[in-house]
Amino acid sequence: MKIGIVGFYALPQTYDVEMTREESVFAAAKGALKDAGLEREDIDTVVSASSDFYDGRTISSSMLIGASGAYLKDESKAEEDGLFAVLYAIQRLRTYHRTALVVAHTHSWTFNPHKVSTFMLDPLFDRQNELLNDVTLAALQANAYMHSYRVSEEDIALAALKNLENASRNPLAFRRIVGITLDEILDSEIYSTPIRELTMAPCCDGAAAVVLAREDVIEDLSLDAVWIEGVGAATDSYIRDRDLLEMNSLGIAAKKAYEMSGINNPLDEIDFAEVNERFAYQELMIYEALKLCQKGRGKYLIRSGITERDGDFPVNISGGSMGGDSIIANGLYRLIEAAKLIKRGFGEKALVHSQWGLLAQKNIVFVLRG
Amino acid sequence: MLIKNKDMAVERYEGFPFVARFRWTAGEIYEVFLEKMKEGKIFGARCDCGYVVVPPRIICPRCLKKLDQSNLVELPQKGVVLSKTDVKFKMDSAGNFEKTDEILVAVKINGANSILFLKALEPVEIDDEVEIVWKEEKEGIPGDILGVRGVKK
Amino acid sequence: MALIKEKFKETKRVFGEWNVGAYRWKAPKGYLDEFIKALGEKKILGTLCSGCGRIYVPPREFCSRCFRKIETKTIVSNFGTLLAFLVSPPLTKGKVLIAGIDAVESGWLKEGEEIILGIVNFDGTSSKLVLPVLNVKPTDVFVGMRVRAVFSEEPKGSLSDLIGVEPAEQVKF
Amino acid sequence: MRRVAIIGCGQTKHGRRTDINQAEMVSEAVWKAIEDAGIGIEDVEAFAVGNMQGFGGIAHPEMIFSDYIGAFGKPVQRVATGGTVGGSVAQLAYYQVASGMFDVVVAVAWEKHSDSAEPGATTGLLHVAFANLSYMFKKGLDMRSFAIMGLAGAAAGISAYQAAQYMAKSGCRIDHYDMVAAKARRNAAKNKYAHLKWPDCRPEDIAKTEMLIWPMRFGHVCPASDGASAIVLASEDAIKRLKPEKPVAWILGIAAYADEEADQGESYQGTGVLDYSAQIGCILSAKKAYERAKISDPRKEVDMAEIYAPFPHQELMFSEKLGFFDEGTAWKAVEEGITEIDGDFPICPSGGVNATNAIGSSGLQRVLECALQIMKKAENHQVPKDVEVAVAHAWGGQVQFNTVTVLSDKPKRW
Repeated sequence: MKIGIVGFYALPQTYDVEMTREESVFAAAKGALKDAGLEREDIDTVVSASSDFYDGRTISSSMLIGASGAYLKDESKAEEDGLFAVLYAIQRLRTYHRTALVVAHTHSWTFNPHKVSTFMLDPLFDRQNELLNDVTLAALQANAYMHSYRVSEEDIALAALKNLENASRNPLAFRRIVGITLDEILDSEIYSTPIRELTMAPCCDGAAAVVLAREDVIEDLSLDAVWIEGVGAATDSYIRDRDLLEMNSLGIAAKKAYEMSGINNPLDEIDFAEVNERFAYQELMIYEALKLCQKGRGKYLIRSGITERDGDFPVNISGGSMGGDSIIANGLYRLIEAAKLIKRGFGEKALVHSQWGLLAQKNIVFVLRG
Repeated sequence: MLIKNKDMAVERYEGFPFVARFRWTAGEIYEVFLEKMKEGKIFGARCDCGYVVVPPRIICPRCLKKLDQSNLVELPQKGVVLSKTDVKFKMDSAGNFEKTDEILVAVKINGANSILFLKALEPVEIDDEVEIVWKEEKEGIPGDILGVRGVKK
Repeated sequence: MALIKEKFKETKRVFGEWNVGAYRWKAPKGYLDEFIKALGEKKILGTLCSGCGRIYVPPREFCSRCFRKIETKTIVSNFGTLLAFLVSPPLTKGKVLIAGIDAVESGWLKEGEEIILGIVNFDGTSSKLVLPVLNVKPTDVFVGMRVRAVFSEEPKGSLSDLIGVEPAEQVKF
Repeated sequence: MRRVAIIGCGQTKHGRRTDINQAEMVSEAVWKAIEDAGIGIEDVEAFAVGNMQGFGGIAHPEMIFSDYIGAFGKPVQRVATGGTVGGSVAQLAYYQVASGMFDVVVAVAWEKHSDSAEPGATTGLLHVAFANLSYMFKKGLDMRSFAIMGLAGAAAGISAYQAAQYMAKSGCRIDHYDMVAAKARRNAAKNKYAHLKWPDCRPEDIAKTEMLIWPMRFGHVCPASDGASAIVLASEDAIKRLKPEKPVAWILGIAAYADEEADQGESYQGTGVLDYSAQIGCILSAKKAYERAKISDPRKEVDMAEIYAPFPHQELMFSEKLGFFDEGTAWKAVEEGITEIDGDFPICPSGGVNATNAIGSSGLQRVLECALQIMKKAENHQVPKDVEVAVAHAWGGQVQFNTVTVLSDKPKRW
């Protein structure tokens, strides 16, 4: 029984937005319903996504029931990237419910998300090391990857350049630098070698929502839908017992999504992708884990221009996370950008990815079809 | 579309000063690891499947078999640098970035499978051999390890 | 036989923290300021939802029931009904610790004082407030009692300008 | 929609567990559940996890111990809904299997309160309202008002108001609260996993304890326990494949309706909940869960219930909202001993949340305890009567979330 995306709305990503948390969630939920041409009473179930450590509130959804449209609804709250809330909504739609509203948000202004990443470290050992956080861990993975596959800083800067150029054209992006140059990226401030300000995603405020429906409802109400063909998710080991050179869980998640949607050769059968590259070097590793190219050859995919917006397999036409990382809402921004492009006829099939946890320990992949 | 009317601004407010304190329980097998650190020793746990996990724990990461104190093994003080990074910013307790100039490394202790993330007290490169540097007065806490330094060839 | 207290081996601990006070948040501008200004004028301000007519006190920006923003502000009655109440035992030192400080020793609460906490619904509103019930003995308080708001004589422009409620005229029959 | 059953249950001893760390605690529950189910870790396709991360100070702890529970390469989905989280995790696991996406999943929920330096559950609960309190201080809330607010205590606070409102409506007396608390302590003494055990506790023993704020005594307050609960859920065809002969507990229907936050909105805005004890969410969840389980008369068709009641008045209040007793009359059933472990309608034979409260684990523990009763594996606290249908309830959030799960010894009731 197929599930379709029938409406969506994403707020422009900003920092220190002139809206309260409730106002952002309300605007996203209201917008998605309006886009779907539905009212709150047409929605059977609501799955929100937020996290106590990012919102600075224990039970962070308890004061958003009204704003998220979940009042007196059969609802729940996923406490990780919004795409996991979409996965949970799909599971609910295949059981009792006919329509679902998913809304996710994070206001990075509330507390530095990079500091929240240190709370994910093993408190007995790793958390005692004040240098350890998501940025320095990414720096270690980047250096190991560059060392093993002779990848240069420029290869990574080219991936960032592609996304930053795309972001400058995306009205919803947070970081929009018109006329960005490779040198500007290579000279930007170093946080932890080789990670620089312009080769890592800027944390920002964001809120987004999507409305999902079962195919029978979509037919009855003759709604315009983007179909979810396949989904796969997987978890990796904790950072201490993992191979730094591999994105194991992304490979497994992609394999599941491909099998579910009958895809054997992603590069040929999929038209474009929206991925969550929290750090620019990760986009190269993501290409490899998605089986778009061989291990260590992600740099050639970048240099060949295949993944440029006018290439054969455009990746992150929206600018991806280089354009802004609204943490819990990041996955929904990727999903919504892909759905928009499909509805504009930009492509028939799209891949959407997001990650969660230190060094992308969890990954989730969707395959969409127009 | 619902456009927030321009005059509807927000009022910003801060939290009153409160730092929640935690005292995470070590558990019996990790307690031994901490006590051995007091003696300047690094202990891991070797599973029958050959995987050596450090710090030691009760489930083997590879084959998920149960481990206990009988699996404890002392590990050498030397290891190899898997990766390193020059850290230019770290964060204070409130999450503000502050400039620094320190080195962080991912080290595989000889004979162990797990990676340890430690400070490097001097410049090192990937594949360099390094050794653990201990604090003078050790208290049986992770902080007893100051970091690693290159092994002079 | 009394309560069984099972003990477990006490193993070492590793310490850490979470700077909760370093977070910051946003509130709808003016909502609480106008509420407090009204308290200074011995009035109670709420917001009236134009969809369902519910009045929320203190003011609320969204009506969950109608899933809409509330636009209208309105002054509500200073009178209400006591839905339920709680009574503290006579307060002594060491009984109430607030963030580690003894509330009686520090003078915030008076020795031997019995505080009555009332759940009050002001007439015409859909909300309740938890406020001290003043000027009445615990034995004379009852559910359904009519009460009236008590305001500070020298308002300081603070939430505490609404001190509590006291009994209003009861029906005598 | 496929039929789903619980085929294995595992939990740790709940108490002040200063002997094990959070990873060890969670993995103990998971491996016990897998062993009880008689399957291997390779049969488990996905995990449903949850806890109230603010209490233990670790963000997304399941990421740290993914290898402790054999989660490598498998989806791990996390939900968090306050005190209801255990119930929400069990329901997530139900949806994972009923949707046909997975055949066998493990649901685990836990809490490690003793890792927090502040007493009991203060950190997490204070932090629910910390932002509002900060705003109220900024708006001139003086220390006397703050102290008065704190009189009822962070956790007990809202529950104390609820106890007063239930008493005002039902006409029960504080002695009935003492009876329920005594029953919880007595039943817990028969449950090797429970925390507060008082073998022959009488209501008078509870009545002697110090009055915190009328109508709440110290003896009414639940402990802050460390503990983890885990259950293995399997689809009908997986059960045929894995363990055709052993008893299982089928999940007939579930629901989780949310009400508006009952005390304060964001930044001290008002809310439209007049009565903390109204619990509309519980009424709607029960109605929908029974509808899905094809149960029309809960008092007759249900044999027992595990209700999430950290405080005694909540067992009375929720047993009415769940349709077991008429509005405002549950306290009579307690007087008549109907809800005793050997009564006509046992409630919380395990001792319930009043005797054992590891906030993350408690909600899932209710589902687990119902499954144990149905599978006749509750050992010393197995209820004498035959249990065919049991209802597990969890409650939390700002007194507004309710999950209701209906379990049975048969795949369907019609």
